[in-house]
Amino acid sequence: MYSEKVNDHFMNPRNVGEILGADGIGIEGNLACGDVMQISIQVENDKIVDAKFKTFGCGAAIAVSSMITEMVKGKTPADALKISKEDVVQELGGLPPQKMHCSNLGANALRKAVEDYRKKGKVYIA
Amino acid sequence: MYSEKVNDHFMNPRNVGEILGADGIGIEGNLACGDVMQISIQVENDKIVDAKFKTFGCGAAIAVSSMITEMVKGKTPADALKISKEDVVQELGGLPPQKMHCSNLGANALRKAVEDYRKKGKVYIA
Amino acid sequence: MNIIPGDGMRKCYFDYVATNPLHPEVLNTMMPYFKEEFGNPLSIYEPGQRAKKAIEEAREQVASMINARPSTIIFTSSGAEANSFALKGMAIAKQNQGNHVIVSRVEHHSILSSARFLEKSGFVVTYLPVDKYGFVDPEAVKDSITKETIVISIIHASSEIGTIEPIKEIAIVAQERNITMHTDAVATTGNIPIDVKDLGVDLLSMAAHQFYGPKGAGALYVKRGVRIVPLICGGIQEGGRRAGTENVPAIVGMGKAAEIAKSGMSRRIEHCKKLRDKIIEGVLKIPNVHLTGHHGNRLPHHASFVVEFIEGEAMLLMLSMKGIYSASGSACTSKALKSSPVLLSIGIPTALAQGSIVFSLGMSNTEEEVDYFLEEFPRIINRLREMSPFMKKKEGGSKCYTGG
Amino acid sequence: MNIIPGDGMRKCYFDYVATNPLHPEVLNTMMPYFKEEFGNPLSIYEPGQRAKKAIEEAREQVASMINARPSTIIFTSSGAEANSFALKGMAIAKQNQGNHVIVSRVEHHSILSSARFLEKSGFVVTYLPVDKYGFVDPEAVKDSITKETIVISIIHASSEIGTIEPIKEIAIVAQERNITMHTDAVATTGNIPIDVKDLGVDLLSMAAHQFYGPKGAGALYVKRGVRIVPLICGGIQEGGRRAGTENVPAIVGMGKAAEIAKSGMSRRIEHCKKLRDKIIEGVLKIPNVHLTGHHGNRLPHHASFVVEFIEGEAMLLMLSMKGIYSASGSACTSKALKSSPVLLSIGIPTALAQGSIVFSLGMSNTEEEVDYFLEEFPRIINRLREMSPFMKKKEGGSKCYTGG
Ligand SMILES: Cc1ncc(COP(=O)(O)O)c(C=O)c1O
Ligand SMILES: Cc1ncc(COP(=O)(O)O)c(C=O)c1O
Repeated sequence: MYSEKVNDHFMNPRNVGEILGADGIGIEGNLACGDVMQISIQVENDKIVDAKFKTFGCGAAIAVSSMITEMVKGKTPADALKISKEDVVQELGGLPPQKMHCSNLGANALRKAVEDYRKKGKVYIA
Repeated sequence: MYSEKVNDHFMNPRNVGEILGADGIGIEGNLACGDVMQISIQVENDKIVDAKFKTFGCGAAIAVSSMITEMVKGKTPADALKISKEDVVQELGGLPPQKMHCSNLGANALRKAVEDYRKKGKVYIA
Repeated sequence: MNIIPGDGMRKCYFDYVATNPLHPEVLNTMMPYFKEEFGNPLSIYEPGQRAKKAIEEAREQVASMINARPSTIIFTSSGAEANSFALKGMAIAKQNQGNHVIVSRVEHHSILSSARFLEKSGFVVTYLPVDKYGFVDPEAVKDSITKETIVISIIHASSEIGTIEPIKEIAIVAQERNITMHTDAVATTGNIPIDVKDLGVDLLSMAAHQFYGPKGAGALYVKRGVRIVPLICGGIQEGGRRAGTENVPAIVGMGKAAEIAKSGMSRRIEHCKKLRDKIIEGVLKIPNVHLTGHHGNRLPHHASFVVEFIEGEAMLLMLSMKGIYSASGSACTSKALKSSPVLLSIGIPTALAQGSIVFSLGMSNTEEEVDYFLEEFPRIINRLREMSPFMKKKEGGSKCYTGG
Repeated sequence: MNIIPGDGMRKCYFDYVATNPLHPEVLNTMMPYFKEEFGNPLSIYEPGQRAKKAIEEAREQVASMINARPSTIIFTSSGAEANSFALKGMAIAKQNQGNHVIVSRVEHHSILSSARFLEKSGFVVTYLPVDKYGFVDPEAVKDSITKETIVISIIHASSEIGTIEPIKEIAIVAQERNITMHTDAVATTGNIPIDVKDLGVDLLSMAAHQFYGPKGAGALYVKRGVRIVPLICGGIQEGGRRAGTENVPAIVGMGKAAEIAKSGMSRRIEHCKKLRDKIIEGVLKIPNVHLTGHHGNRLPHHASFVVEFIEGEAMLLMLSMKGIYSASGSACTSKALKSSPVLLSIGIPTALAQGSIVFSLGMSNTEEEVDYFLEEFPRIINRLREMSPFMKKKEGGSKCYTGG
């Protein structure tokens, strides 16, 4: 059903966990729909130096979380916001049609984490 | 579909034809329903000494005609009238349910032949 | 070629319209799905996904045979299911737009009976007459259309008389008026080239066992954007349009059969046509025998006749005793004990319709078989005519046959 | 026993409710009908009649499994077809007597969706609630009956929660009021003893692929004298009640599977029950995992759970990577992306329903497989819980599960 890349990120997820004292945290999704994603980021010198996730959801949701936390590391918060759901899907080698909403969740959780970080005041306007 | 006896009487029908100057002729059935049977008999000394048939119809109709002309030979006209459709079916080793009406045709054609014979005046009241 | 086992007697299977033997390659393709590949296509783990993939491949094969997109193919269990699904599903989907349905008098039972179901549900059905060859006139279709007309269903070819209908012309009439058009192509698909885009129909029924595929697999083509209400409800199989655990081996077999039919079609047609023409020529030499359906515009593997003075089942039986297997539309062979409405619709009187006999051919048949048949058949007709009470009265000429 | 091919990794097929592998003896019985015995059962010549005979023998075998007369068995292509046929066919046959239909909230999609079709056609449907085990209360059935009630359809056992319904008690209620009673016994037939006379139902659905028979064969039992309107119209097959060229090999296979199921039932039940109980005992040792359905009164081969804090599809996938194949009623595994109505109906909150997982067993499964599974499953749950944002907050106790 899933691409090899998805299966790999699902079975060996990168960046599982929660950053203690994170600079930004974003949560997206709701239980009724089946998926909830939490992404926490740590920012230093306008660079996202660490990102972690905790996800309740299906294989695609977990793979998306793993992939997006990988993709975001090393990026500026501003560039992180430019990561689209399509980018994530492409990096994962595609997702089944009924699982495309999971990629949406990932991008949204990341956006919320960045917004949370900016709200907290450590913002560098790009 | 048919018993061996039916197949035999169909493939090797006895008494096919028409008795020239028959003492009695009976015709039963109609074309729309698919079967028409004609039985002619020859009577001597209150005994049916010969019987022949011509039949337009399915395998069962032909087998019934063949069998009933066999059964009737040697009988008195009165006894011939006692041959029921059930007797014919039994002699044939059974007929499929949707073919039972063929046995009816046979008994009726024979009855008409006997009635025709009686009408012609050669009657011996039994 | 003896495809039927038996007592060593020659067997000529001349009843391909009843059903086809399975192509050995088709069976080979099916076999793994009876064994280790038994997963349910809905299951998300590997064995389920492999079954799913096999079904989707079959869908592509079937679609390719009729020049359609894979997503337009809904698998069913038979031609009759495809027909019931099509007629009822279209009519119910469009019941807000009108209540009038048009079919012809040469439709298969599964269409006629579905039409009767619709009548009981408040729809109005026109049963279009046909000419002596069985042709539906596109002009008559046009004339029978009312403001209420929502659906037209005309058979592509009847397996009783073989005549191929002018579906393309009728579809143009339907299209111009936004009426959904279905054709029952069960007898034609896999046997003659079909291109749904060229035909112009919205829906088309087919059955695998009519082109060397397995029993238990049929399909309905439904053009993109055409709405249909499910017949078998529930579930998400077949895009939510046909529920039930998929018959994976049969579907896989239908796909393979479609692929083989497509690539081998012209060879098959040539083979069958030659034998068919030989049968027609030979049989018409027998006095008081008439071809039914059209001479030229008919199924390439199909020869049908009415024989005067005798009855169809008796012919069938005598032929079968000689190892020759055929079909008849006589009342005696129908379990309903009624003459075939198709034969009556082309103007054959009831009595003569009793003498119906149909020979249909396939790749197993040979010229030698036809020779053998042409030797036996006149004898059989003679034997039966000798038993017929009508023979002497009408010898030398047909009194009751008025058809083509 | 490895019934699934692969990379040499151990494979545990724990998804028998999805579909069964074919019993090898069943396949052997089917094979001739894919080869030389390809005749159409309607044909009156020998090869056709042999096919006919084979079907009638299968009918006897299926009838015997449920203690019915052969003439009460109508073959279909699937359980879903039998269900659609039953519900629509009964309701339409009795529409002059009333318009009210009663079903439960734990029905299969094919019943629920047919019920919705009937609602659109003007019928009124009551969807009966169930208790936390999934039981329908016969008293509630009685209370919901109106003067308009014509049909009751209650599932024998749901493949999602395994609970076996009190059909006999409900059938008594129906019988007393002359209401036609159907049960969807697709998940039970061939797996537990069924006697239609004892159950007292008028109609009963089954599917061969649920008892080691082939896909593509199901059946509907219709008690003598009960009228039903055909779903697949036309033709004279199946006593005029289901048209379409019969899928002879599949029907023959269903017959053989029924015969084997009948003779081997107690052995099968014993085998599965032992493994099932071991699974239930082992899985319930994991914290925050709950059995769904009833403990005692459930399918002998069925163990179903909800696991807190994690989602079903993720469990399925991780299990499948370990070669363990199972099912889930989570929203993510359904193509509709909605939680299983059956789980919601037994009072499980949406969030917890996401953690649904179902294991179902068969003759291929062994104690070693269950041991292997019981080793792997807690690890998988742990891994997923480590990823779960809910874990730390709720550790040590269920906050949201209120069911049984
Ligand atoms: C209780 C129940 N009813 C109906 C069905 C549908 O049967 P099928 O998939 O054979 O159409 C199933 C499917 O397994 C089932 O479990
Ligand atoms: C023209 C036509 N339509 C429909 C059918 C029904 O198909 P099936 O027997 O596969 O249900 C047939 C049967 O051969 C047919 O010839």
